[in-house]
Amino acid sequence: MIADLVIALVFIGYAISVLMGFGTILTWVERKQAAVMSDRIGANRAYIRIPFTQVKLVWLGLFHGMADGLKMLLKEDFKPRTYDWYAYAVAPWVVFTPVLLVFAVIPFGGTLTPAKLWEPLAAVFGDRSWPMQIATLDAGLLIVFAFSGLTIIGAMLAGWSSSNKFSLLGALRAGSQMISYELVLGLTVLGLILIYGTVDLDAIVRHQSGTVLGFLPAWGIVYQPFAATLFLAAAIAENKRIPFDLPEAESELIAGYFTEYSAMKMGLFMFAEFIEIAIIGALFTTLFLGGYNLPYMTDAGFAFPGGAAVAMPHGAVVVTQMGTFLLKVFLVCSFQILIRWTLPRFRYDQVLTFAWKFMFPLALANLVVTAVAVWAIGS
Amino acid sequence: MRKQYWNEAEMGLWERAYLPEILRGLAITGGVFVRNMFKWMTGRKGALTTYYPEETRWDYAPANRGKHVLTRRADGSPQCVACNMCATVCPAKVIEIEAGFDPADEAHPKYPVRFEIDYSRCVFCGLCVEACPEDAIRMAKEVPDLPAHDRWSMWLGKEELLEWQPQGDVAKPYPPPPPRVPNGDRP
Amino acid sequence: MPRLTIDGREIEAAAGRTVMEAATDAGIFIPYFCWHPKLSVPGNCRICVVGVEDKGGEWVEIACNMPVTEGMVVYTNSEKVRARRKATMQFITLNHPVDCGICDKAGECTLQDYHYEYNGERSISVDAKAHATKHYSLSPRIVLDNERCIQCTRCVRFTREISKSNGLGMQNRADHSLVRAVEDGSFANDPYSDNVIDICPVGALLSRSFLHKARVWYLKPTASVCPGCSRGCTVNLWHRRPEWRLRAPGMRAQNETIDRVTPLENPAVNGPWICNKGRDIAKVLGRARAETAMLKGRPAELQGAIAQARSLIAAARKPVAVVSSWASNEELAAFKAALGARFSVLVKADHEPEPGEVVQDDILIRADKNPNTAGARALFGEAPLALPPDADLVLVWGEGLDFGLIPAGAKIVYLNAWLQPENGHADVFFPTSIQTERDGHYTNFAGVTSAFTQCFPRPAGVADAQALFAALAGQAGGGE
Amino acid sequence: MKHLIPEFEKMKERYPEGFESSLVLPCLRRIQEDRGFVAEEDIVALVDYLKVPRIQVEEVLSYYTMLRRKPIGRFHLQACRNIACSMRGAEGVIAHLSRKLGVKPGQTTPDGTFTLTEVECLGSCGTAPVVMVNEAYHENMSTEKLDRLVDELAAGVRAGGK
Amino acid sequence: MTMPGRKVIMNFEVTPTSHSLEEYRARGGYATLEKALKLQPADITKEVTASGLLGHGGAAFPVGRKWGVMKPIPGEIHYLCANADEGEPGTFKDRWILENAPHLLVESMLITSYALGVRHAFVYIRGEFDLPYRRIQGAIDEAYAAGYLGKPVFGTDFALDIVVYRGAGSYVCGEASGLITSIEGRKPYPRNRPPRLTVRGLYQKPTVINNVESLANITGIIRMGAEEFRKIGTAKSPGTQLISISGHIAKPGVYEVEYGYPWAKFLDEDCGGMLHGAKMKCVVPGGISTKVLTRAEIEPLTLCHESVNPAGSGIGSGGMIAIAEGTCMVRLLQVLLRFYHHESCGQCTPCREGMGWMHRIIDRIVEGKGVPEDIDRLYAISAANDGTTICGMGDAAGYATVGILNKYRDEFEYFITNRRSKFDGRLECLA
Repeated sequence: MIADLVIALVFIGYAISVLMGFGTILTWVERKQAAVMSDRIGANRAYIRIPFTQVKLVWLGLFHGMADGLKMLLKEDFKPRTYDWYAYAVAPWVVFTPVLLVFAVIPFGGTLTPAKLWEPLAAVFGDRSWPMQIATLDAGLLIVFAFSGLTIIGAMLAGWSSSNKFSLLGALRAGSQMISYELVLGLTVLGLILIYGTVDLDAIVRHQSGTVLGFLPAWGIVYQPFAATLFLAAAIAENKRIPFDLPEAESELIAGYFTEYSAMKMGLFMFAEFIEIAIIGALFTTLFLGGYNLPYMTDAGFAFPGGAAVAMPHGAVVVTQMGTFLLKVFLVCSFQILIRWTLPRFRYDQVLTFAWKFMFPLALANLVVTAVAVWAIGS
Repeated sequence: MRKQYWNEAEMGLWERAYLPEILRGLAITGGVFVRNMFKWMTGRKGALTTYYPEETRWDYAPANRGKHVLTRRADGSPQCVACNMCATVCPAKVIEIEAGFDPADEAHPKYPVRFEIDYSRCVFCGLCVEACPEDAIRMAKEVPDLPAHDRWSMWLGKEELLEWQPQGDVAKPYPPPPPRVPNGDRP
Repeated sequence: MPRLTIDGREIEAAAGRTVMEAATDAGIFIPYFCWHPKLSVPGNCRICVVGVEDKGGEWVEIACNMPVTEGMVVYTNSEKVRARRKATMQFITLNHPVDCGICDKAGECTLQDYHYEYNGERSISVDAKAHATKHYSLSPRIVLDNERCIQCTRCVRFTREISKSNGLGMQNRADHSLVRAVEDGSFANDPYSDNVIDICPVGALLSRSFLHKARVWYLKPTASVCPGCSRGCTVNLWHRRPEWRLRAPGMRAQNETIDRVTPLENPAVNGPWICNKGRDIAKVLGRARAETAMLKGRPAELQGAIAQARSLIAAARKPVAVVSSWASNEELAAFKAALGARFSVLVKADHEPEPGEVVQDDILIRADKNPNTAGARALFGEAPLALPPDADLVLVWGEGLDFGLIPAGAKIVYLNAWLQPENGHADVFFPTSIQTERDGHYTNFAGVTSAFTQCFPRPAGVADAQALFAALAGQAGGGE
Repeated sequence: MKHLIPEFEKMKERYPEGFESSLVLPCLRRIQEDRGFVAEEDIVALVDYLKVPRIQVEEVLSYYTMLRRKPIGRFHLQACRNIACSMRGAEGVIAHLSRKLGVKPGQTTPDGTFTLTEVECLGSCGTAPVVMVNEAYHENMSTEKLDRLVDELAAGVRAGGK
Repeated sequence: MTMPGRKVIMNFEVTPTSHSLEEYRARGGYATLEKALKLQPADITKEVTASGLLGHGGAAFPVGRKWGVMKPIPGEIHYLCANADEGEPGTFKDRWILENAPHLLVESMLITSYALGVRHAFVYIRGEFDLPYRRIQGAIDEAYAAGYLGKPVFGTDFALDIVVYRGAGSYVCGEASGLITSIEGRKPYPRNRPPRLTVRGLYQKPTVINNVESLANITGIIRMGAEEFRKIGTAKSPGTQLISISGHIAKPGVYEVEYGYPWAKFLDEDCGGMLHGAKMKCVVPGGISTKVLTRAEIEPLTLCHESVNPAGSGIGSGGMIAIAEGTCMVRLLQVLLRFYHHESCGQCTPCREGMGWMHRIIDRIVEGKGVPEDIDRLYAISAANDGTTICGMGDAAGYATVGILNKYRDEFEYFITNRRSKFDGRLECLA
């Protein structure tokens, strides 16, 4: 029991630091990547001076994130004169917390056997193994949808409680957009569930560890490329980022539902957005990119097609798997940023039309085709 | 009925399929990203922007209107004769000149005691340069470190304008005065 | 009266008048440099040529020396005239340095105007310009630039015909003639010498005090009256235009100074001239100002001082007022209306002639160095300035009264604009506005009333005398 | 100048009443004959005597070429350079004089004996070229005559005679 | 100089003493004065008017008309000035009268003063003239001593004072109004007309100013009578003209020429032709302010106003200058313009600036730095000076310049193009 608790705490600590780290680093990546994409340098002004010297550490502008955080913390917290200050105060947290919670069900590695890492640990942990996942739940994917659906409430609360027309309109937009794409999101994932026959994310990942046709990794994206595309698009829309960032529209609605938020409250919204990028990355990785799997890799080491195999110690396997997961997540995040700085945004009507008239039918079609295929192959 | 615009894009099927075009766009921006990233990683500069002010551009257009320079005569005194033409023509009225009188210098008896430009209001239009009859004020193509912490420190005075010489010496070779036709003035 | 036709307009002019005078009277403009309505006609600039139609066709001659004759037909802008004027402008600018950039006259220079109007072209000369003395000190007040001089001799004639100092002359001959001051220095002692600066049609004669101080288009003239003596010459006070105010740090004060003083032509008083003292009146008006009310030398709020003065006035048995001869008619009238009945009123001279000053002459300068003695005496009588020994309250208005004359023990209420030691000796002291800070009228020795106009805002803390008297009277009247 | 006042008084008699101003020029000429030039004290005295504005005297002095306010050499050689004289060789005459005296036109020899001046027409065109020595015309000059003239004058000075 | 034709002035033999009162009286001097004093003043004016005498100062204004303007007003002061300020280069005829016939002038001035009601007369003599001054001053002193001047003469109540006023070196004093300004003791600034000097002249009083030669003719006119005088010369130019000839001529000097005398003959025979037998290039007819005439042009002309004026020039002051072939006209004009620049009084703009300008231009041309436009500039300046100046000096310089430019433009163009003179810059006539 103690061992379970320790492991859970370690995992939770790891998850939080990963998410926070991603949230922080993505602000920097977003800036820098955008700059590099557009032939610029990007943020590079914030520095830390080594005390009593003139040496200034710039470090490629990494400290901008820190400066942002400090700024948000120190700024005056303007509050609108609202009748619903409780909702106003709680809304950022309602947005922020579910985003963090989603990560609880996502496997960020294979199995961890502490005794294999270091002998003395066997005293505490025995030779038990734990899947590297905070909550090993059979309903994993459902939990994901359940929590991510909560952020809509946060956005609506924020918009409503700000007692500002722009905020309310922004919140309405956010709400309708998120609900619409939530649907698409769900439908796209249904195909995978049909194939893998489970909603347990760990099981889904393990399903993806093999190969297909002898050489292709058995990733979701190989089985469901179409669904992968739709999923990513819908997820971005869910996160309200370009090209679907209609809830925030400076020229029409200022900052949308969080117009009236300032200082760290506003920071929470922003932070939630960046963490959500990471969450989307993690989900996409888990569902379509094989999670922590590297192609041809097993819990014991590599087994290449053609019989060659490389055995690895457990510690190396664990680290490789965790690293693989993080790398995949990072790449997906980076891809999202690439999309954000590439595509022009939609008009608001187009956003909804796109969801209901284009993606929804496509997702349905994909589901039907998948169902037929699974039925045919299975029978 | 939807309004037809004269510049409405004509899209073929491929373009209307959306996804390929998106991929093409991503390929373009991604290509730029990869190329620039490669440059950065190999120690080159993958950006057009400059690290201002540590790094200033060397390729300002020659016609760029940067900060003002007061030119000097060969002896180092300002070329300016304090005629106030620049101050008069200035649309933002940012130039203030106080004239002095030096009867000893027969060729240039009027000189600026005070020549100040308020850069907090200057619009860098260059009319002062056009108006100057003496080629005493120019605008260097370089842009200097102008920002300041309060508006009063954005008044730059004669000394600063004279000494700021990004292109080195702006002393103008001044032709020798024409031979003086003797007159009946008593010696 | 001969009738003549100028540019197709038939006009009538008195016999003996010249074409120039007739045209000027009729509002037809003929250009001129050397001609001046108040001076003799030398006819040397040759710019005022007009065409006269004759049997033999049109011939050109200078208008300033041409008497009108019956049936004369004059053209001021014919082909021939234009050609002549252009040629003359070419001559005039031949050796003129055209250094308008550093010339204080630029902007109000006849030569500039005419150049645009009648020439507008570059010089056809390719030879180097003849040089002459660039800065010749004509007197301690005036600098002469011989290169700019077009030798119209207006200045020379002014010293011969108006100021009669014979201070200037043309020396040498041909194109190296030079205006020079007489060597015994009598020009420096000419109290009207600065008028030559105004009548100089170009920038040859420059005032040392105004030298390079400002371009004239930065300045604005405000009609005013010279307070230097009881002649009350009308003058223009030139000060910075609001749109050209200086903004640089430390330059604000310059926006509210009188940069120069020029005569404002007034046939009834001074004609087109004023004396040098009038030119320097900024020195008098620019002295340090008193800006806070005081009670026995201690700074006080204006309202408190008014209350104190009211109680003093109410308590006085024999109040005497000594009014200023620098006060405007409006202020004097306000005093009379408000407090005239309560006080016995005497008029004092604020300023006495200073050592070295020309006390009086037969041109303009008057012995009484106060602008409004006549106005004050008209209201308060001619009584000599003798304070009754039993006066127990003396209201002194303006500077120049020896406080030793005030009976010991008498309370003193003092109104003065300047920062002076007496201010602290008064029981109640009020700082008042000066001429440039208010509108008003002065009446000169001959009874001619001239108006002056406000140039600058009244400094904070300085009282308006008219309002002050009303305020003092409110309580004083009520107390009785 | 004071000692000349009786002479001026006599001169005045010839003039009509009110012609004091006219006497400026004759008086200045007389003063210059007396002193060789017109000094500051002469101007002051003349102004005082004639009661004319001083500026008039100064103007006249600066205008007329024959009047001067600075002393010059004992012999004033004025060589005409106008048209008729030039056509008969005045330029050579002046150049020769200049060489012989070692001074440029307008200058005085270091010993103060000669001052060489170029002047415009002296009204002796028929007998050109002409050189005026103080008041006297020397006409039809040639190089030889010039040499002789200058030598004679110089000899006279050396002998101490007039 | 001997010269065919009738004489009015040079009608006696010049000897070292011929200028004295004694010899003048012996020649019949002052007899005419006695005769004149018996006439009414108005009759004298009438006689002079009838004689058709033209002024000899240069403008050829009829003397009678000038006198006629000045009506003698009793009680009003009038002045007479004899203009002996002979400053025009090439002119030295008055000097001859002053040196050799001073009493003729004195007598003439007495007659004129009587005619015009003048009590005070002036002889304004140029400052450089020393001998002429001593001669005229001597003659006046003699006349005072003899009682012709200073007190009533010949039993009438007419008395005259003559003052010899010496200039001090200024060409402008030869201009009538400049002259009177100079007599007033000021700078000789010419005055604007109107008012005319005969209305407001010296000290604002009516003043008549006549050339010495014009005045010298008066005695002759009164002596012989107007009718007789008119027989001399031509119908339109009665009398004689003193011609002072100089330049490249064999026999320079003063000649009295009867109007209507053939010009070419005068030059070739009476004056002995050109110096060193050179060919004649042109001639300045009457002082440098008249336009030059080429040899070919003067061939058909006679020496009288009606003949010379149509040729575009004038007899002027009779100061003739003969110019031989091979003389550089550019240098010649330089000398002239230098003179005009030096002598401009500086009062009015066109002359003050124009003279210096023209001088600078011609100096530049002679230095070899001329540009083709300079010729146009000289023309333009001359044109701008024509009739725009207070006195005639601006016109005079313009005439001289235009006269030479019109006829010798090629020399100027040659000089400007080749940067050197066509004739080595020569002014002298080489043997």
